[in-house]
Order: sequence, then structure tokens, then C-alpha cells
Amino acid sequence: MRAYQQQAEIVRSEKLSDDIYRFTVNMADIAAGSKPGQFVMVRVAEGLDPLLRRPFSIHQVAKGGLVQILFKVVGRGTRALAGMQPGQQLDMLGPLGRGFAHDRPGQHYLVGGGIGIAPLLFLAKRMLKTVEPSAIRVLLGAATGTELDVLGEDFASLGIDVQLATEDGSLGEEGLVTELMASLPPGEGTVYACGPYPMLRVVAGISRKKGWECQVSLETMMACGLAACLGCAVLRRDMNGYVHACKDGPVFNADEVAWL
Amino acid sequence: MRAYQQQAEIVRSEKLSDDIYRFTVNMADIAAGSKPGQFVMVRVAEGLDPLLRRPFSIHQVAKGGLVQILFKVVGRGTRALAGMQPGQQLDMLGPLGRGFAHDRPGQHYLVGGGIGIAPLLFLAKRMLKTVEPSAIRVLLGAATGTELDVLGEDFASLGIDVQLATEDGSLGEEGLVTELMASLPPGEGTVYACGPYPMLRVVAGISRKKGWECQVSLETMMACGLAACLGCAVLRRDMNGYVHACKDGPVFNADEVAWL
Amino acid sequence: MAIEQPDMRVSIGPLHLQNPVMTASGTFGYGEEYGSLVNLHRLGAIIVKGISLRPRQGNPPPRIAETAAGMLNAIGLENVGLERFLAEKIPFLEGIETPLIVNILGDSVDDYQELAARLDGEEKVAALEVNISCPNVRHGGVAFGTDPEMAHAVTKAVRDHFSRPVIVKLSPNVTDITVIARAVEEAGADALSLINTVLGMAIDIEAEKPKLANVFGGLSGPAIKPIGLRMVWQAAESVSLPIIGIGGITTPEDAIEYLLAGACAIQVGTANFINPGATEEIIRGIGKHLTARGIDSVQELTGRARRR
Amino acid sequence: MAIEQPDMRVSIGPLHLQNPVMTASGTFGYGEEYGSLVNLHRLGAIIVKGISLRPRQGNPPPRIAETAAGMLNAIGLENVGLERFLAEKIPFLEGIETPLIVNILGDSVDDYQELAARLDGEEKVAALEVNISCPNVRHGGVAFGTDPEMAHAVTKAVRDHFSRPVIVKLSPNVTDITVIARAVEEAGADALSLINTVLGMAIDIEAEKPKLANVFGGLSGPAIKPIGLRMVWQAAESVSLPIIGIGGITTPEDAIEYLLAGACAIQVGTANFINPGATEEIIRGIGKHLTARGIDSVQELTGRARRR
Ligand SMILES: Cc1cc2nc3c(=O)[nH]c(=O)nc-3n(C[C@H](O)[C@H](O)[C@H](O)COP(=O)(O)OP(=O)(O)OC[C@H]3O[C@@H](n4cnc5c(N)ncnc54)[C@H](O)[C@@H]3O)c2cc1C
Ligand SMILES: Cc1cc2nc3c(=O)[nH]c(=O)nc-3n(C[C@H](O)[C@H](O)[C@H](O)COP(=O)(O)OP(=O)(O)OC[C@H]3O[C@@H](n4cnc5c(N)ncnc54)[C@H](O)[C@@H]3O)c2cc1C
Ligand SMILES: Cc1cc2nc3c(=O)[nH]c(=O)nc-3n(C[C@H](O)[C@H](O)[C@H](O)COP(=O)(O)O)c2cc1C
Ligand SMILES: Cc1cc2nc3c(=O)[nH]c(=O)nc-3n(C[C@H](O)[C@H](O)[C@H](O)COP(=O)(O)O)c2cc1C
Ligand code: FES
Ligand code: FES
Repeated sequence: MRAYQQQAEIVRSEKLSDDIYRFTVNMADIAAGSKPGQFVMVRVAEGLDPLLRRPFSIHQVAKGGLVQILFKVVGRGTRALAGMQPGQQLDMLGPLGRGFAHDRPGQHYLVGGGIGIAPLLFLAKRMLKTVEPSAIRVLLGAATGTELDVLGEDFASLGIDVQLATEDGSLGEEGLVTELMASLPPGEGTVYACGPYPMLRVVAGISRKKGWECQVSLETMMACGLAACLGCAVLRRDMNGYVHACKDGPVFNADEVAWL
Repeated sequence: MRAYQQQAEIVRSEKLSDDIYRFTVNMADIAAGSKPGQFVMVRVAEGLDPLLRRPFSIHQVAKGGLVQILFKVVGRGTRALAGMQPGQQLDMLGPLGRGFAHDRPGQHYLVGGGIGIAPLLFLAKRMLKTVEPSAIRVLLGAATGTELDVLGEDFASLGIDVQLATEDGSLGEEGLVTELMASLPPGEGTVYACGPYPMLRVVAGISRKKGWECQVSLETMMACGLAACLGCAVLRRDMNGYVHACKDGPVFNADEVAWL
Repeated sequence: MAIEQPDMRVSIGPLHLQNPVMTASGTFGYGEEYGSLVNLHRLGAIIVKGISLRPRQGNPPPRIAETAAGMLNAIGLENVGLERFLAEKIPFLEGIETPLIVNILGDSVDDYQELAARLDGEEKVAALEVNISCPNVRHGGVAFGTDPEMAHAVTKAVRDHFSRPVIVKLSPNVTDITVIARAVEEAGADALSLINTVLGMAIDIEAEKPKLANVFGGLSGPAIKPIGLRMVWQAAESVSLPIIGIGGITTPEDAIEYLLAGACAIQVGTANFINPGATEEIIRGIGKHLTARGIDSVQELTGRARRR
Repeated sequence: MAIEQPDMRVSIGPLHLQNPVMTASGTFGYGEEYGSLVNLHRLGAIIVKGISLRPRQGNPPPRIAETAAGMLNAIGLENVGLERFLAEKIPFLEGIETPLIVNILGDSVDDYQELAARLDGEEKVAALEVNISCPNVRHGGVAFGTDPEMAHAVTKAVRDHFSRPVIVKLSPNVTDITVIARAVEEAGADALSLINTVLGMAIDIEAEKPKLANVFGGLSGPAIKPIGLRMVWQAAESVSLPIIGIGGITTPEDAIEYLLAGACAIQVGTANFINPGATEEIIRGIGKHLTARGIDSVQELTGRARRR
């Protein structure tokens, strides 16, 4: 797999809620080889502060080399990014990492929590090339409805069944996305999950009980994204050494890693 | 003298040449007490890089609390500043330092080289409150004409006699601004000079010969602008210790300092 | 619940301050310079530019250079000297209720001793902060702060001639800060300040010479915060003296990091240049942090990250 | 005038490189990782992640944290170990003409000695870079690089068992870098690399604990450039060995600063993460600088700021 470093123009900037943005960026080289679950490393400042690139999942790939990222403002880097305007150039590195393996039989459950929903739209679209919409179910959770409504519609417009949960009950069910999983039938199926670590741990547990394969996208601190710095270590299931999220992941089989 | 720290809005940004900009900034507190030759310390980045404030002379003060700075892009800080847009806020500190003493008898010669012309417009306007335009002569020099034409007109529109010199001969006389001084009559008069150090040294020498008082505005590295860091040291004429440009200057009598 | 204001008072050994935020020596002049920009009465303490027995001219310019998220300075300890300090600077500071801490420096143990004895008579001086980063002229110019025996000797001399709290300010330019910290503790210091600047340099590639006339200078600012935090943590592990954290503190969050690492108070240095309002913002920000977490007193933050 | 390309070749003692720009150990993996982003054939040399006799798992995460214009790492020297390095990593590197320098680390003098002897048999290995910042397990965990005697012992052991150039990489966490530099020179090193990372830490104020699981980590990036430059300058004054400058080099200008301070070559570390194109940009930029100034050879830059 080949990675590219590109100066990429921001074509469009959408503010989806108070702190969630969606950027459409022109980067043909990176777009071409991208797979769902892979990510890009973005330089968020021209100066030396903040210094490190920030990792973001590939949210969608459109024709003409356009790539979207969906991000939430949580700190200095994402704040700087949010302030960037269409026409400006972003230094992008990608596509990076190992994405979802979606050539699985049976049902497909896409489970996203918070900004973890980002890679799932790309995943759903790729899946639809080989499976019927009815074989896919999407479960999304967030603290409040404004974080979900646009994305929920994006999935629904694909003809996929979408269930939503919000902690404040402002959209969909009141509660956690993991609670929505309880009513799903056990059996042959694969869960593709992305979200905060505590949620993923619960998702992994439910999947085990239901007999589903479970793939999770893990977030770690990353400096390089290229398997060079060894910063993104994740403890192996056997507690004997580490795998690395930027190369062996960010998507792991839930059985590969230790759940702490 | 009281200094203020203000969040000041950029009201207007003019690009006067390839690398010279004029910002109009709204800062009533700082404007009120400003004197020609004083300066402001401007924070050019929100992040920590570049870290230090940058000093700029007060170029003009208009009614309504508007202050102008005129600056040339020479490095990272000024480049960042040039990229800022009307509507954005600048963290400004001022007015700082000791300005020109322009309550002098006789002729007034305002001599500016390069971006050193910045404080002279403010000086000329203040002088005109007490002296006739004919008592003032302005001599400006630069590498090329584009650096001078707008400013030359600003002075001319005040009814003041302006002579220009450019190194490439594209505007006014071909040569250095100091060469224009040769033809001026000796006698009672004061020179107010601002520009690169080598030019100021020559100006000081000519003034001595012509019998003029000579005030020069000196540029030094500055961290605080408040007489706290002691970074802006300038060797005294007697070579015995230092004066400080941000407090004892930036305008010094040419006799106060050593010319190296 | 906690609608009361959190208690911001701290004690640095026998020294009691209304809050833990002080100004770092050399970055706040003699206080007066910031009088129109900062409410000096709000500060925990004011530490003034380092004072020597006799006035010092300092180094030739250029004295400062900017670096990535930091700055270098080679002021060369320029100061008005003890006499003029007493005559010209103390009167203004007497008008401010905030405790005054005088930073002192010398070329020899005798210099420090004499400064201590003279300042003991000045009631306004709440404490001394002994800068031991200076070269010892009697010992080949090696800094007092890099040799535990010399650090001990200076501390003891000051301790024996000054009746109020003695704070010793350590240099980070050492292999093992705990060795110096212990030497200073044994010599009777009441508290430690750390860190002073980190030795560095920068080169002007156009002129092909060092940016500072003095070649080397002291690195300060956000760039050095990780070093300062590490040394505060190490010192807190090895001595029982109260520690004042310094180095790159620019925001309330930075200050809280130092407190959690083991400092009971902090100093704001280079940040005063970038944002004269920094000290007051930091005081307010620490208060907010305590309120948000329902912590009653700022003292509870000290060393909290070390107990986990 | 000078329309010819300037001569970019440098010699580091007996080691000849096509240009002075190398990759710093631990920031460029085993070379392969950057294969699709950097033209590896253009580099002066490739220095790989530090190799130990046996594989190492490294520290638990979090292993990295960002700081102002810098980063902290506590990777814990994770590496595949000598055997797998030889079996899995060397073959790729043999396909690249660029000289390979292997960074080695151990827990004891014996470890270093064995690594040297084993790697002496590998023709592709043009030189060794000895990382002496690691703790010596036989001597209470004090880093080899902070004690001149231990630094001497490690250097000599490697020198005696490796027939090609031996570069020793110094730690900046010492009071006087020249003492270590001289010890290493006496022990027979061919060159010095400096600096390794500066010990630092950061605290998560929400979790109230250190950001790194290991508490302390190594500070790298632009923040430390002033420290690296100062140490290169000091070392260049005290030893006659060729010096490889490291620390915060991100742009051609940074690299030129190091050369002017006394380095004959440089390494790019953290900048590879921020901008994978950094090494190639730096090579081009140095060339342009030489051309613009009419300097024939990059070697003329070495130490030029020290001669003024
Ligand atoms: C493979 C991968 C894919 C990701 N995809 C997305 C995405 O599609 N959309 C999105 O909004 N976010 C995504 N993230 C998280 C995103 O990278 C962080 O939110 C971002 O780096 C924070 O930068 P900041 O400067 O705003 O925050 P900082 O000020 O650096 O930190 C704020 C908080 O974010 C945490 N944080 C910082 N960097 C990371 C990091 N690299 N990984 C995880 N947490 C971090 C910090 O610990 C801190 O708690 C992804 C992370 C990874 C590793
Ligand atoms: C009292 C005073 C008034 C000034 N007024 C004006 C003005 O009205 N308009 C204007 O364009 N410039 C003015 N300057 C100069 C201006 O401050 C510098 O050009 C600016 O700080 C450079 O910032 P930078 O980040 O772009 O350059 P840097 O990247 O920091 O440096 C580029 C070059 O500028 C030099 N430089 C950097 N800082 C200073 C400084 N503080 N003083 C002198 N040289 C410096 C550096 O040595 C270097 O050669 C003034 C300087 C002083 C001291
Ligand atoms: C311009 C300048 C002058 C300084 N002068 C002194 C001094 O006289 N005495 C002293 O002990 N420390 C002095 N220091 C060091 C600071 O007090 C402080 O220890 C150091 O700058 C680190 O803190 P900071 O990163 O917040 O600036 C000076 C620092 C600067 C930047
Ligand atoms: C993630 C990381 C891993 C490193 N691993 C090693 C190593 O294995 N051996 C070594 O000698 N230095 C190692 N270093 C230090 C670098 O080689 C270099 O000396 C240091 O980072 C300073 O240079 P920089 O500021 O350009 O990064 C590592 C640095 C980083 C950031
Ligand atoms: S982020 Fe550097 S190895 Fe994974
Ligand atoms: S700039 Fe700080 S004293 Fe003048």
C-alpha cells in the first residue's frame, strides 16, 4: 500500500453542529487507493505549534479525487482546522493503516458512537457495491441529536436501516448505542464499530455473546501514522507485546487486542 | 505614561506594494495618548509560534480611536500579520516608548529610509498643528519606487515639500536619501530620522556637520516593550553602559548613543 | 454545591501568599513597569529582577533571540545594584501590599552573604530568592548551581544572614537536579524555585555568527515546560522542601500541571512579555478549575499527579 | 558565476556520504516505512531505529505527547531485536545504495560489544551509532551517557569489535557535554552524534496524572534546537572529532545553523513525522544556500560561525 503526501485544497467546509465540521478536500492520489477505515494525517498549522499532524478517518470518497473528513473540535488542532477556509491548502498524508474487512457473510452491523461515525458512511457505501441494503444495519449514538441528524439522513438516503440513540433522548432512543444492540438477533454477522474506547469494549463484549465477528477502529496518540515512531502501541490480546494502530490498525479484530 | 493591552479589531487592510501593508486598527485607549515616534507591540499569532510580540511604529492616529501601522513583510511574524483579515482581532500593547520631541525652533527635516518612513506621517501631522508646512521638509528613500509612491503622496497632500530618492532611480532621484541631505542649508534645524542603522549613522554624521539637532528612531530586538526584559539595550555614547530602546527610546538624540 | 470561592492561599514554608502566582525574576522588571497593565495587588508575590551588590551593565546587544515557542536571553544580569534598588525601587514596592521577593546574585559567596545581610534590614523584603545559576568568579567561573558543594555554601551563607524565608533557585543545566536540591535543603533553604533558563544558542545564517553577542543564552518560554515539569517532579520526590515551579507557564493549565507535579506555587516568566495579563488570567483560571472540580483549596492540587 | 552544482559530499571521519542529511534513529523506522514518500537513494545516510540484542516490547501506552513546538516520547526502545533485524530489515536496505548506519543500544557493556561484533560481519552496515542514553542495568540504571567512565567503556567495547566507523550519540542530560565528548574521543570513537532527546514530562490535568505511562519521556522537535546547537558548539570547541548535529532540525535553515555551529553533517528526526518530505527539502535547501552564496562545498560551512 502506497501513501502520498499532498497539498490538497479545501473545496468545501460545512459546519454540521456547534463543534462538528465536514471538509471536502481535493486529493486525487490519496483518494484513489483509499479503503473504508483508513485514515489521513493532516497538518493543522503552518507554524510549529501545534506541531504534530492529526489523524482523521476518511469519511467519504467521491469522484474527481474528492475526499471528506468529518471532525469534532476537541482541542487546539481541531480548532485551528475548523478555522480554515475553502481555497486554503491542507498538507495531507494518506491513505494510512488497515481498514475494515467487509467481505464477510451474514448481517453487517455498523455501530458508531459520537464522532466515531465518521468512517462508517464510506464503509456502508463500499458495502453496497456487493450486498443489499437490507443486509446492513446502522446503529449510531451520540450525546445529543445535533451530532447525529445530518449523518443519520446520509445513511437513510442509501436505503439502509438506521437506528439512533442519544443520551439526552433528543433524537432516536434515549440511551447508549450499545443498548440498541441488545435487540438484534444473534447468529452469523459482523460488527464494524468505531467510537470511544469504553463503548468499543462493550461492543466487543456483546459481539462475543451474540456470536458476531467484531472489528473495531481504535484511536491512539499518533505522531507519524507510518509505523515509524512506534507511538501508537496497543496491547495485544495475549498481553505479550504491542500491535500498532497506524499499521496493524486502526481497525483491529476485537480478539487481537487486550481490553483494559 | 500609561500603556494599555487591547483586543483591537482590524478595520482595514491595504496592500501598498508587494510586501508593504497598512492596517487600520480600532484601539481607542492606545490611540488617545499616542505621540509620534511611539510604538505598539503586536501579537502576530494566536498559538505559541512565533512567540514574541512584534514592535511597530504608530503610523497615523485618526479620530474614533483608529490607529494605523505600516509594515513590511520581512519574516515569519510579519508574514503571519499580513495574512490577517479585517474583522479579526489583534492583541495590541501601547503606546510605548519615548517619541520625537518636535517642539524645536528652525527647520524640520523628516528623513525616512525604507519602512522607516512609518512614523514620519504621524510626526508631520502633529507638527502641522504648530508650524507652517513650509517649515517642514520630508526626504524619503527606498530601494525602489513602489515602496514610496503612496506615502510620498500622503505627505504631498499635506502641502509639505517632499523629496524622494530610490536606489534604482524608479522614483525621484537615483541614490540614497542621505545624498538628498547634502544640498540642504546648514543652520538652525532638527532632523527626525528613521530607517536602517547604517543610514541613521550617516544622517547623524551629516547633521553634526550641518549643525542640526538629530533625533533618530532606533530598531532593536525587543521582547517586552515595557523596560522589563532589558533586551533592547543600546550602547551609550560614553560606551559606559546601556540605554534601552523601549523606554529611553526608540527615539534618541543622536548624541546619546554610540555609533558603531 | 461549591458556590464559595476556593481558597487560593498557599504557604511556602514560613511564607504566606494570597495565591500561588508570582512573577519570575527578570521578566517583570521592578514591578513598576507593569503597574498600568497588571493589578499588582492581586499577585501572589512580586519577584524582581536579580540584584547584585554593585550595578551591572550587562552584555552587549543583541541580547535576545526568538526560538520555536521560546526565546533566548543573555541580558548578562544587568541591574541597578543594591544601593539604587533600595533608594529608587523599594519605595514604589512598599506601596504595594503584595509580598516582595528579592532575587539576588553574586560572583562569590561573600557577595551573596553581604546582600543577605543588607536586605535583612529591609522590612518590605518578605523573602530572598537566591539565583545560583551565576558563575563563581573565585572558582573558575563554574556556576554555583552546578556543583552541590558550592550550592550548599551559597545557601548557607544567605541562610545565616537573612532571618526570613530563603528560596534557592536552581539551574536546570545539570545531570541530576536531585543532588543539588538535597545539598540546598541540607544547607537550610526554606524552599526551592525551579527552573532557571536552559543554556542554548541560535545562529544567524546570513551573518554566519551567533544571534546573541554573548554566543550562549538562557532558553525560556513554553518550549522548556516539559523540562521544568520533569525537574519539579524529580525534586519533589527527593526533598521535602516546598517547591516553586517555573518554566514556560503561559496559561492556567500550565500552572496546574506544575502544581500537580509537586509545586506549591508557580512563577510566570516569559509569558509576561507575550501577554501582560498572563498572571491575572492564570490566577482566575486556577480558581475556575478548582470550582469546576469542587476542590476547596489550591493546596490540594500540589503533588496530586504523583499520588496516583 | 557558480552555475555548477555545489559539492554536497561530506566525510565523517572515514565515512563518505553524498550529502550531509541523515535520518535520526527512531524517527524513520527501518527505512522501508518511508519508501513511498521519500527517495531513499537521495539521503546522505539512513539511520534505523535502535537495535538491541534481543527484541524489546517497549513501554505501555500512551507513549507520546505533544508539547509546545515539540513532542515527548517514551517508546521504551521497542525494536525487533538483532536477529529479526538481520533477517527481515537488512534485505530491503541492501536494495538501497544509501549507506546504512545502525543505531545500537544495550543494558550492559557486553550487550554493546556483542552487537558490534555481530554487525561487523554485515557488509551493508556502513557504520554504527552507539546510543549511550540507555540505563546501565549493571550500574543501578544510571545512563551510560551521563558518566564519562561508562561512556568510555561502552565506546571502547564497540570500537574494539567493529572495524568500520563508530559514531557515539550523546545524551544532552548532563552538566557538561564536553566531559563526555572527551571521554568518548579518547576511547576511540570516529565521530559524535548530538543530541539525543532531553528528559521531560507532561501532565494531563483532567486525569491528574502524567501524560506518558512511563512518566518521563524524551523531548524532541524544534523546541530543543537551541540546546542541540549549544552542545554542538561546545563539543566542537573541545574535541577534534567530526560532529553530527541533531535536535529540532525541520528546515534547511535549521540544518545550516548546525553546520555553522560546527557539525559536518546533520540528522532529521521529529520533522519526518510532521513533513515526510523534510529530508529531501533540506538537501535541496542547503544546495540552494550554497549556490546563492557562491560556496563551492558544503564542507566549508562547518564551524564557520565559530571562526568569526
Ligand atoms: C486513526 C484515527 C482516526 C480518527 N478519526 C477521527 C475522525 O474521523 N474525526 C474526528 O473528529 N476525530 C478523529 N480522530 C481523533 C482525532 O485525531 C483527535 O480528536 C485530534 O487529533 C485531536 O486534536 P486536537 O489538537 O484538537 O486535540 P488536542 O488538544 O491534541 O487534545 C484534545 C484531546 O484529544 C485527545 N487526542 C489528541 N490527539 C489524539 C489522537 N491522535 N487520537 C486520539 N485522541 C487524541 C487528547 O488526548 C485530548 O484528550 C481519530 C483518531 C485516530 C487515531
Ligand atoms: C521600535 C520599533 C519600531 C518598528 N516599527 C516598524 C514599522 O513601523 N514597520 C515595520 O515594518 N517594521 C518596524 N519595525 C521592525 C519590525 O519590528 C520587524 O521587522 C519585525 O519585528 C520582524 O518580524 P518578523 O517575524 O517578520 O521577522 P523575523 O523572522 O523575526 O526576523 C526577520 C528579520 O527582522 C529582524 N528583526 C526581527 N525582530 C526585530 C525587531 N524587533 N527589531 C528589529 N529587527 C527585527 C531579524 O533580525 C531578521 O533579520 C520596528 C522595530 C522597532 C524596534
Ligand atoms: C529576559 C529574562 C531575564 C531573566 N533574568 C533573571 C534574573 O535576573 N534572575 C533569575 O533568577 N532568573 C532570571 N530569568 C529566568 C526567569 O526568572 C525564569 O526562571 C525563566 O525565564 C523560566 O521561566 P519562563 O519560561 O516562564 O520564562 C530571566 C529570564 C528572562 C527571559
Ligand atoms: C519517537 C522517537 C524515537 C526515538 N528512538 C531513538 C532510538 O531508538 N535511538 C536513538 O539513539 N535515538 C532515538 N530518538 C532520538 C532521535 O534520534 C533524535 O536524537 C531526537 O529526536 C532529537 O532530534 P529531533 O529533534 O530532530 O527529533 C528517538 C526520537 C523519537 C522522537
Ligand atoms: S503513529 Fe507512528 S508508529 Fe503508529
Ligand atoms: S524590550 Fe524589554 S526592556 Fe526594552
